[in-house]
Amino acid sequence: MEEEKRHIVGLDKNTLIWIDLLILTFVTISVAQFNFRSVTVIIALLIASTKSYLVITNFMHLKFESRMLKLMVGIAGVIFILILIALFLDYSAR
Amino acid sequence: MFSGASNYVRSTDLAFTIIFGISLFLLVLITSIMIYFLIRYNRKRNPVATQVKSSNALEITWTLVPIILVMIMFYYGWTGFEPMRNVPKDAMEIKAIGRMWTWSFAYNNGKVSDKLYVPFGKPVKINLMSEDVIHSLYIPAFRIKEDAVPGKNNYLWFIPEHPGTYDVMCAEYCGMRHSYMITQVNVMPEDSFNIWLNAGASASASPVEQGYQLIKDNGCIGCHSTDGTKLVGPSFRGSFGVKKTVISAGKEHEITVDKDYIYKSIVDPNADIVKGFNLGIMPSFKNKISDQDIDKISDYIKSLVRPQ
Amino acid sequence: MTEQAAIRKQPSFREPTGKYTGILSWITSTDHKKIGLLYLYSIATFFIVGVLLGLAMKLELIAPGETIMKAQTYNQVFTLHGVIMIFLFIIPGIPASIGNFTLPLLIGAKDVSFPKINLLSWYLYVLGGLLALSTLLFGHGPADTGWTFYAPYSIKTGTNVTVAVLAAFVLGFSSILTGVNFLTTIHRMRCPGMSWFKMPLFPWSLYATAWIQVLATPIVGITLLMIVVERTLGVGFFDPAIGGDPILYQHLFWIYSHPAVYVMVLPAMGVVSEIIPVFVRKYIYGYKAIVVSGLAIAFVGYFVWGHHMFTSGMSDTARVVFSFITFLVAVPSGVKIFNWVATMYKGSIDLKPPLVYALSFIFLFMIGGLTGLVVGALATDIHVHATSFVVAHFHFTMFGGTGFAFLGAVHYWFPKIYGKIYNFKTAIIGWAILFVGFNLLYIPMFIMGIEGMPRRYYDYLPQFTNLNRLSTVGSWILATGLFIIFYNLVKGVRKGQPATDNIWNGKTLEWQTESPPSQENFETIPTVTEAPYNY
Amino acid sequence: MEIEPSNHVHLTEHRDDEGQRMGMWIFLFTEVILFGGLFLVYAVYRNMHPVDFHEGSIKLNVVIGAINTIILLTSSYFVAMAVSSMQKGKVKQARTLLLLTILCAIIFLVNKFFEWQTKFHHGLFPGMEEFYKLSHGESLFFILYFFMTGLHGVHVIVGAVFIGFILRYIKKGKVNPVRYTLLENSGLYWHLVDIIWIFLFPLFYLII
Ligand code: HEA
Ligand code: HEA
Ligand code: HEC
Ligand code: CUA
Ligand SMILES: [Cu+2]
Repeated sequence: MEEEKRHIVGLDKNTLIWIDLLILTFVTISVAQFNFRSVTVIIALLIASTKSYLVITNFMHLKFESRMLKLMVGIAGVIFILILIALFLDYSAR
Repeated sequence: MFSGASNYVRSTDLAFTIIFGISLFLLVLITSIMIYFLIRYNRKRNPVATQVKSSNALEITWTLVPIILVMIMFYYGWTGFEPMRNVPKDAMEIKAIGRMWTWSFAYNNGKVSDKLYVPFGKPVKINLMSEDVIHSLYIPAFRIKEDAVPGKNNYLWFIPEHPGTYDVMCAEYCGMRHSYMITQVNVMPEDSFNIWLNAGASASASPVEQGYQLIKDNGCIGCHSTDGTKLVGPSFRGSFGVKKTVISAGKEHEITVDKDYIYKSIVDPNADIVKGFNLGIMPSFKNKISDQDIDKISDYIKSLVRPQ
Repeated sequence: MTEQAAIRKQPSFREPTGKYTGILSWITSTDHKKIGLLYLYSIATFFIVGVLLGLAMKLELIAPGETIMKAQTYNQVFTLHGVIMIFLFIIPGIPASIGNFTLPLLIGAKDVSFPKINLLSWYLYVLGGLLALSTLLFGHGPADTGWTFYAPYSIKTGTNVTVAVLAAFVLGFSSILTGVNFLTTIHRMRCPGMSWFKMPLFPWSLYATAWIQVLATPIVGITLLMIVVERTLGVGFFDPAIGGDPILYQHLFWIYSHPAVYVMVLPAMGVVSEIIPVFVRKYIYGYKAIVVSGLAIAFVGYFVWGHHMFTSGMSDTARVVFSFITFLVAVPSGVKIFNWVATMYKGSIDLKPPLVYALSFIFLFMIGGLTGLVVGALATDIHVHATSFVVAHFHFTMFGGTGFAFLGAVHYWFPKIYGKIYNFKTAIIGWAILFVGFNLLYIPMFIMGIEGMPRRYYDYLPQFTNLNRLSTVGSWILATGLFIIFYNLVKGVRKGQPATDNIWNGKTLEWQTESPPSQENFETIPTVTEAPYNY
Repeated sequence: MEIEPSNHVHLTEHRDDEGQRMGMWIFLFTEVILFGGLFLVYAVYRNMHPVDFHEGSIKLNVVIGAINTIILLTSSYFVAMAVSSMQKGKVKQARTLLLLTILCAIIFLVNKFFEWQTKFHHGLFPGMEEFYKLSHGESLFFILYFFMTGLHGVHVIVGAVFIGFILRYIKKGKVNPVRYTLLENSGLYWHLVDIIWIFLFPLFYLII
């Protein structure tokens, strides 16, 4: 690999992320025991998003990829969310 | 082309005229410029091209001007549409039931008809239902259309502004006889409308005649002919008393078409499927047609003897 | 222009490579040029099937009542026509055939990023096509749902919807793979010196298109899978009987299928942007504006799908907002048209067949697009939705637009592909007949639509007889034109005059190599120093 | 290909590792959107029948779900480690880690199998008698549950097979410490499978 210097993620870093993920799983299960109504969903989704973020940036090495790729991931995410919003233009106003 | 048959005709046609006008203008303008350039800067006349630098001002102009134009179009489309969704409180309600491939219209007093009758000058709200797949009630002369979706309550409303008879069509593809799902709306003066509305099934009519009215009003003739032709379902003519092979729960056996069998076919059509026809096409009419009425239908079917 | 047509430095890409000869050397080749041509031929084959079905429909509609087929047959014919034309002709159309052939050439690359996946996507395409046609052979025949497969009808009908839907699914997958390939290729394989804004416009349009293919197609894939599951397992996703919502199906379908119309038209716009500067001998006017408007169309196009559902019972808010965004999408399309016309200003215009097609694209697409505004506005769409007005609108955009651009692309790159040239005069005559027939075929449909003739109608009320008859006559004229064009092209392939490498004097990279190009495209990878279209 | 190595841009023969990864990422977008479609359906139906969805969710076993979550997270960890090991040249360690990943996949699937089986026994599978007694929202919940976890299960299988192939390539030397993009790509795919589960878990098992 002449042209690329690849970043190597070490054992400790990977383990740290793994532990974070387990903790977050634990948190999301415990939070779900309390009923905060619709807030619960939001909390659950926030935690899930945080977990995905950790996986994407660290395990999937997005952190070390080019800016272009980060931008592409961002665009894909934004388009999906906007589609969800546009869909609910119908369902939330029926 | 555009008679003022309902309260929407004016606004819809106005929106149309404005959009069409702007569009036609742009089309003619751009096409003429294109043709002019084609002639003026032809290779023979102009052997060497002159390079021209792009101009930001021009780009911005032909972004902004179209934005304004489309906003005008949007506005007229919107204002023409707005009243369609605001039903006046005093509107008379009619239930329109779409099924493969007929419409029935049910009035508040229980009257059912295969044609739509409405009083002239009064707001009418139509609640749309479907018993099987999606249909769409379309009255071109009124410029109105809305889908009848199973499991969902859609509506439309209008004020008829011109007495007369207009076509009513189904505009959402719904299967084989979609293009025959056509009926009429009859706009009549209010007093004749009331007379029509309150006339019961004429007492003098025989059960057989009433039976015929019933299969018309309930839309059976969308699928069953009365003259022996096979449509989606078997024809009613010459079927009474005949032995037929039916499939019940996957097994074939013979039955004779009699009163009970007809009753069962109407209430639970999927129990016995006549061989050569498809399962799941005919909707159940359970609780929609009373038992007496089913008797009358039976009598009517019985009266249809096979043509010699 | 270099006079080197006679002595080739490298063998043409058409020579067999690898261990096979003959047809096997084609269908095992991972060369983008061979795959492009495989696509072109298979697309043309399916296209002819679709055209014949279209003509059959028009013949049926020549008079009310039954003419040549039964109602059920008619319904199956228009469904198959729609499925073939959309999934087998126009969506793969320009990108997979012409795009495959020219993209690496235009950006100075040897091939696409994933040549094997490229070949795989062609196999999937053929598989999907055969699946779609196989519905003719068994059970109750081809699906009769319309190409939109609306639930719950698509779940109830006894025809081969499952297989048709699976065909569409496979084709969607093929389209996704092409998209992934093109995106990576454009990102990674541009030749030295070709920065983003030195890239020609056709690759740009393919880039925008590929994004739609990648991000929208999976939605329809999963939706169609749900239909399959619902039909085969009796599990109801959209079945109102268990509380499902048929409207949700429409949402999901159009979330893909509206962006898909830009998959159809953006490459066509790219082709036009390529052709015009060459025959006008000018730098294209507003290069950046054209690039940005293409991306804008692709982006905004995701959020207008609701305009297909104005009468479905969607919430009133949604109707208004979707109508609003629909109008915004018209603006970037306009920007492109203005820039093309401006390019002609002070040019030195040579009216060769490719330019004729490019200009008729502009004219016909304007009609298609502007009538799109009539259906985009709420009040008018309530009236003309699901009438033949809509049918005319989309034939104008799809086939007056994309179809004509496709023919333009074929006429433009023909000498590059085959090293020969067709007869110009016949080409123009064929075009003229096609053009007249086209307008005669579809303009009456606009009028009928306004007068209230619904679409997908096997039979019609007597007042529409005359216009329908006119339209049918148009379809025959159009078919004649199409026949002449095909004949001329085929003759050109077989006995056309040899063409020089750069017959149109183009400035983009594909013209700087041999015709037909060699296996490796370029002797040495070119280095780009200036913008494209510098005349 | 005779291009001087100095000419570094974009065109080094068949080796464009970044390009290969980019292709994989783009492919993953399509996978996300594929599931995205189902999440849209989920969102709509949940919005229509919030209470029924809650009722349905109670019938799922949180413990099994949680165990499966932990298994998948751990397997993701293994794959990430495998990539690091390969980069450092520890081929053997990488292989062990990949084997562990496949093991996790198998445990996950076995778990899933038992979970589905209990639902089967309770007749909660679409098409079974018990199923028709459910309320509208609950039947939609279970249809979605089976479809989404089923599709996810298919992805688990595909991912495991993919990793299996990588193990073979490592053995053959096709994947090695200098050339390991395929390994990375299989890892990317596996992480995606994990991410989807990260969302499936709270949405199905933890609804209040
Ligand atoms: C190539 C395919 C293609 C393209 C490019 C388009 C482009 C557009 N379409 Fe079309 N459309 C289809 C294919 C396409 N469509 C198909 C297949 C259907 C039917 C599907 C089915 O039901 O089976 C359909 C249906 C359809 C509907 C639904 C109709 C109905 O069923 O009721 C609507 C509604 O808004 C619509 C709108 C538009 C608009 C606003 C554009 C715009 O993008 C057009 C933009 C272009 C222009 C506006 C012209 C050029 C611009 C200028 C000259 C500049 C000046 C302009 C202004 C100032 C306004 N289309
Ligand atoms: C690209 C798309 C495309 C094309 C080209 C066509 C071509 C034709 N269509 Fe098409 N049509 C559709 C897409 C298309 N159609 C769709 C999506 C529907 C909706 C289906 C539904 O309702 O579900 C439809 C529906 C439809 C109907 C309405 C059915 C109804 O609602 O009742 C009718 C009616 O006559 C019709 C007629 C025709 C005819 C006569 C032709 C042809 O005979 C015209 C002949 C074609 C040409 C002369 C082509 C010109 C050249 C090219 C395009 C380039 C070729 C180049 C190469 C191969 C290199 N079509
Ligand atoms: C959408 C189409 C459709 C409609 C509407 C419909 N039917 Fe049917 N009908 C069928 C089909 C298809 C069959 C044959 C399959 C079967 O036996 O279920 C059938 C069968 C029957 C039979 C048994 C026929 C025989 O000859 O053995 C009777 C009786 C019948 N229908 C009566 C009615 C009546 C009464 C109505 C209206 C109130 C009606 N149908 C409405 C489609 C329809
Ligand atoms: Cu009912 Cu079409
Ligand atoms: Cu659209």
